[in-house]
Amino acid sequence: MLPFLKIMFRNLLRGPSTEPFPLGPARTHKNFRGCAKFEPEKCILCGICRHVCAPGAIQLRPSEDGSGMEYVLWHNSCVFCGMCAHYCPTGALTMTDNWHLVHLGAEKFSNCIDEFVPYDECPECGAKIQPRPQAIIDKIGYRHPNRFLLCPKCKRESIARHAAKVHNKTEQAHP
Amino acid sequence: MNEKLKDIQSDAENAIAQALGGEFISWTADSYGNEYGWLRLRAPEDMAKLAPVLVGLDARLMTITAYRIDKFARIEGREIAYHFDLDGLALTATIALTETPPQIPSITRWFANADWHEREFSELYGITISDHPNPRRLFLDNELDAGVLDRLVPLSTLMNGASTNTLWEKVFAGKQMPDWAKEKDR
Amino acid sequence: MTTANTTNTYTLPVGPLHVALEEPMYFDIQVEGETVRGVQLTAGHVHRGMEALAMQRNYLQNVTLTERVCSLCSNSHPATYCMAVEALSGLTIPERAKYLRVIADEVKRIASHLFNVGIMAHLTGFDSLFMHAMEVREIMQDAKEGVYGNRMNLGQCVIGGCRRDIDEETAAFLRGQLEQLKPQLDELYGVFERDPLIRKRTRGIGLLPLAEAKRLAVVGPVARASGVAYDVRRKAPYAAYPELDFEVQSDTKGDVHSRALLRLREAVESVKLIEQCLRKMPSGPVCTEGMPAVPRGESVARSEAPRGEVFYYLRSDGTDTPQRLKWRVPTYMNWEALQVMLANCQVADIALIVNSIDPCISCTER
Amino acid sequence: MSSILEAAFATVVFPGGLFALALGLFLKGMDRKVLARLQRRVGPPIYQPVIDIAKLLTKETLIPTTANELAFRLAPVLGLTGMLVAAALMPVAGVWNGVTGLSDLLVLLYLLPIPAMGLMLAGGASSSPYGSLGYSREMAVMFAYEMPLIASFLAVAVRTGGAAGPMLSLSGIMAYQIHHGALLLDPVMLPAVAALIVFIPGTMGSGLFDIAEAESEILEGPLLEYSGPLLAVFQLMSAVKLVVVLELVVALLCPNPIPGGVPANLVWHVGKCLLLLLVSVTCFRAATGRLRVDQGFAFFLKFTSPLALVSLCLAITLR
Amino acid sequence: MLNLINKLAGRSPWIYRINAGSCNGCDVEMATAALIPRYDVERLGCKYCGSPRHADVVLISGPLTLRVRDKVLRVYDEIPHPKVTVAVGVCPVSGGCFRDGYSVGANIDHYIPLDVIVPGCPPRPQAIIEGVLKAVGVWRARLEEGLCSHS
Repeated sequence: MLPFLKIMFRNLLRGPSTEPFPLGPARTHKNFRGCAKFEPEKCILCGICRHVCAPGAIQLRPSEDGSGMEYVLWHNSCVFCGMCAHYCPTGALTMTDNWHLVHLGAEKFSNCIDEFVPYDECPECGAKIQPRPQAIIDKIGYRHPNRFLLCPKCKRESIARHAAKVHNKTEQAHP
Repeated sequence: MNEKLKDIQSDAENAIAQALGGEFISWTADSYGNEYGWLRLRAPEDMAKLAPVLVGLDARLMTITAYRIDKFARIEGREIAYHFDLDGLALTATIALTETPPQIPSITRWFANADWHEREFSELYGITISDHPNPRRLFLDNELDAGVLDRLVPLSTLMNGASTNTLWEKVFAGKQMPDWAKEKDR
Repeated sequence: MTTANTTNTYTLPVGPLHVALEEPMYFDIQVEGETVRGVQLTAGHVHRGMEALAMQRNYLQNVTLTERVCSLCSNSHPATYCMAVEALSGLTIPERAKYLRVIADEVKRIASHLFNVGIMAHLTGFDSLFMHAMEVREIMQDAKEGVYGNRMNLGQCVIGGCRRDIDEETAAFLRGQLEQLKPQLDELYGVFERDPLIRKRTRGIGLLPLAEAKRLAVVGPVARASGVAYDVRRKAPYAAYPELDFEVQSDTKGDVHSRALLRLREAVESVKLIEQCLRKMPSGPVCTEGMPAVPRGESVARSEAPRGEVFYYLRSDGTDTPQRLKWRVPTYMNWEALQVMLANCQVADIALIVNSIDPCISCTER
Repeated sequence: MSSILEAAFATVVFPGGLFALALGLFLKGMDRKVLARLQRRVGPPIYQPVIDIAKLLTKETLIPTTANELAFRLAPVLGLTGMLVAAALMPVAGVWNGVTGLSDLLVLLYLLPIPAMGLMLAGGASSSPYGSLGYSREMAVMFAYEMPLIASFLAVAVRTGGAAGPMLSLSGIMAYQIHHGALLLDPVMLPAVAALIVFIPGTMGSGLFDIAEAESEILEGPLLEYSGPLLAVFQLMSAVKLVVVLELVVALLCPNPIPGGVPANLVWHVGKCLLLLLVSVTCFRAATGRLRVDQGFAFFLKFTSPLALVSLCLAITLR
Repeated sequence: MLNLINKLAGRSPWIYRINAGSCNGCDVEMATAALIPRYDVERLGCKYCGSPRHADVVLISGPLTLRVRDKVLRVYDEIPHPKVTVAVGVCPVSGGCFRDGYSVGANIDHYIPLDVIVPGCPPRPQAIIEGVLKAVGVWRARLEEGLCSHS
């Protein structure tokens, strides 16, 4: 007559299903998408993370002395969607399984990732360029690792020089 | 696509061509093989001719979309797209609104569920609907003027300044934000 | 008589912040004793102007933005949006991604349906059953957290495919969760079908006859419980649905009870669908390479969300933000049907009837 | 002099006053704990109701501007006082036999609806539509359960009548049962026993009959506008009412003392109340939801009243 | 005596939730956290109340849309002192995804002080419980202040 009675008495026999948290640790699956983690040494300042960030939680701005960029990801604006990590070409941004982000209202503006990413220097002319960490060289710059480290201007020159050399060679071969 | 849908497709083509005199539907298909019909009407009044035909075809009104021909309102003009479902086929009938103020006849007498859709585009785009049975505000607060989506650009620029920048300035606590960051800050 | 009427009927405001409503919605209900004589509805409390926001965000940001339209059907929105973008830019997503999308959709469907049915028990005051239903739902919540990383917003769809692949280990985990879920789901169905209190409270109220369902063009479980067997997954199949075997559930009673049972039956079908996907899923990439350029043009896409048909219309002017993105959600269509369902019902039944259309106000008002 | 002292003791310490409050809060705590267990939860500590009361005392009292302030403040106090008086009249088998002449079913019949009246007053005073809806519901439910209650009272009185003392006095009813065995086991009284057991959740508003304070329908009805200490008084009222109702049913159905003197009997009494609570309130609440007002009304009219009347008829014919 | 009451009070936080235009996610998670056996906040003394007048801890979700703003503020005023506000999800703090919308007001902080923030979209129930516990800490401190000023 009362199909629920069965469940009820089973409940009584089985005992509580309550998790120990907050009196004990909580289960967290390894795939959990918690707050983002940023590794400045891998960042190439491409800005794709900012481009895909729907809530605009990521801001990049040049530091005052012009030696690099200030990278700020504000957790109180982040919606933990993981798009930045998905599109990050170098894996500088990853999602961790950390969800312990509770904080007091007074700390709301300081709850952020605040890192500094220094510019690299062009080995030829010394101009400030986006950083070229090894990871990205391995990924997209592996064909001409030396040229990959140059600033756009020097790179153009290098390509031109190379092209000229190739051209000369071919001209010599087929005059 | 199965035979039944093909029949519906040709029935719809014939009936609409008859009612509107020579209007023709173009069909596109997505990668799953679903067909989508596109139809352009010449004048708002044509909707009143089309609606009874669609009722005869057992169509279901899915939604109505109003939009500006140019998002940034550099070119004047709005269009309305009516989306119907013919048992699996999606048919979109688009009408350009040429009059000022823009006006369109209500189709609630054929499609009862058009009520909300019409009220919505009326309040968001400031389009007048003639003989609507229930012309109240739908979603917008009375604090907001009608046609907010119509004036998308100035309004959102205003709001940008109001919330995003103030918040970010607090995040960058005390430091001055460079000009380029302010501009690019969406 | 008129004076008697004015003293007997009074206005009972329900909402906008009311425990029985998951979301803010404001009704003014004309009550005579305990009987409802009229319903006046004020909407717009969750109107966040999302369509305008979508026109300011670029195509990639909009994937996340559409996911936040509503968290109960949060997979259907980005999936349908992505379908619209893909249709416009002529992308075909990889085979494996199609299956992954079905899995994400169905996982959400099970959780959403169980939530709705649980809330129904809560509204009848049957809290033990509510808790039991929610415990059953937790199995699916765990699955979402374990597979996708969040309990509500999966973040699975991107333009061109899916983000997270289901490897052997995760598939085994998901299968385990489904095995756990199946007997519980059957048992729950039995309880909801046979429990005398649930039957007494929910049968024969909130009636929506077939003719009214057709006139108001309701969609989803509400339509199917009234006899309109329309399911987008069958009528305009997308993703991997054409290759999958499932039954479109329908009923003819059209009351609160039949809608709840229909949802539970659909949840059972969803379990089968996920199992089929895990079995049949071909190997291969889960996402197309690179970021697509969206050409000028327009496209339409639709899918079957837990609450019914979700419709997306995308119009692009060739820039990196949409010219117009319009979506229509199931509740938008079902809401007006409440006028029919609530006519002359009891005050005690208002919440039950409103809940029976599985209202998703944040979807509706955007 | 001693009778006055005795009466004062009865009202302030035992069995009314402090004892009733303590027992009530304990029973409430047990109710929540066991309910939690039935729902696979750990549940709050048993002393949680005490904490809740203490918490409410620290809160601010808000009085709606549209409310009648006097009635608004008076309602909970009225309810609590009524219930404390009723509790003082309840006999505890083997410990205390009740106040002669006052521990009487007729008196209780007048005292029992006081909390409901308090709630109605509260609902009326708060002038919120939910409050008044709760008020009308409370009234409907009250009428519904009053009828089988009276019938059961009469059945018990007729069955036990004349054994010792006046027909309606609780001590007389107790004395009869001590001689002839508990009415709980009397086949003639079985229908009335059922009616009385259903009366408990009915008057306490739990399970099927959580109609007047339906949280998800009318937001706890009359209590909607109450906050702070006044809400605490309402909670105390409900706790004492629980004690009164349970003790009453225990006295009517199974007041038999056990050997072992006062402490043992006290424990026995609390045990009986607790058992009755678990059966008629906790398990009932865990296994059912809420009926609609009309359904609840019909339930009492169609099932409970006939049950009680059957017993009454049997008792009269078998006299 | 007052100290004792103060100590006890912290173990009975009654929760009221306000939806200020959220997308449901946080709301559903709040309901989950508050009502289901797996998290069982009742063991911490929490109770979900239907009336703002009974509440101690207010959970707010959503970006505070224009239309709901006044109603939220009215309900907030109905909550008796001392009360603690917990922002669930990022929307109340920064607007999250919905910032810059024409119908979304500025952050709630303008109108209602947020005492505790639980970031997440939506935060998992455990995080909400963590937030409630933190709020209880704030509330205790507030009670002590209140009681000191009384005596």
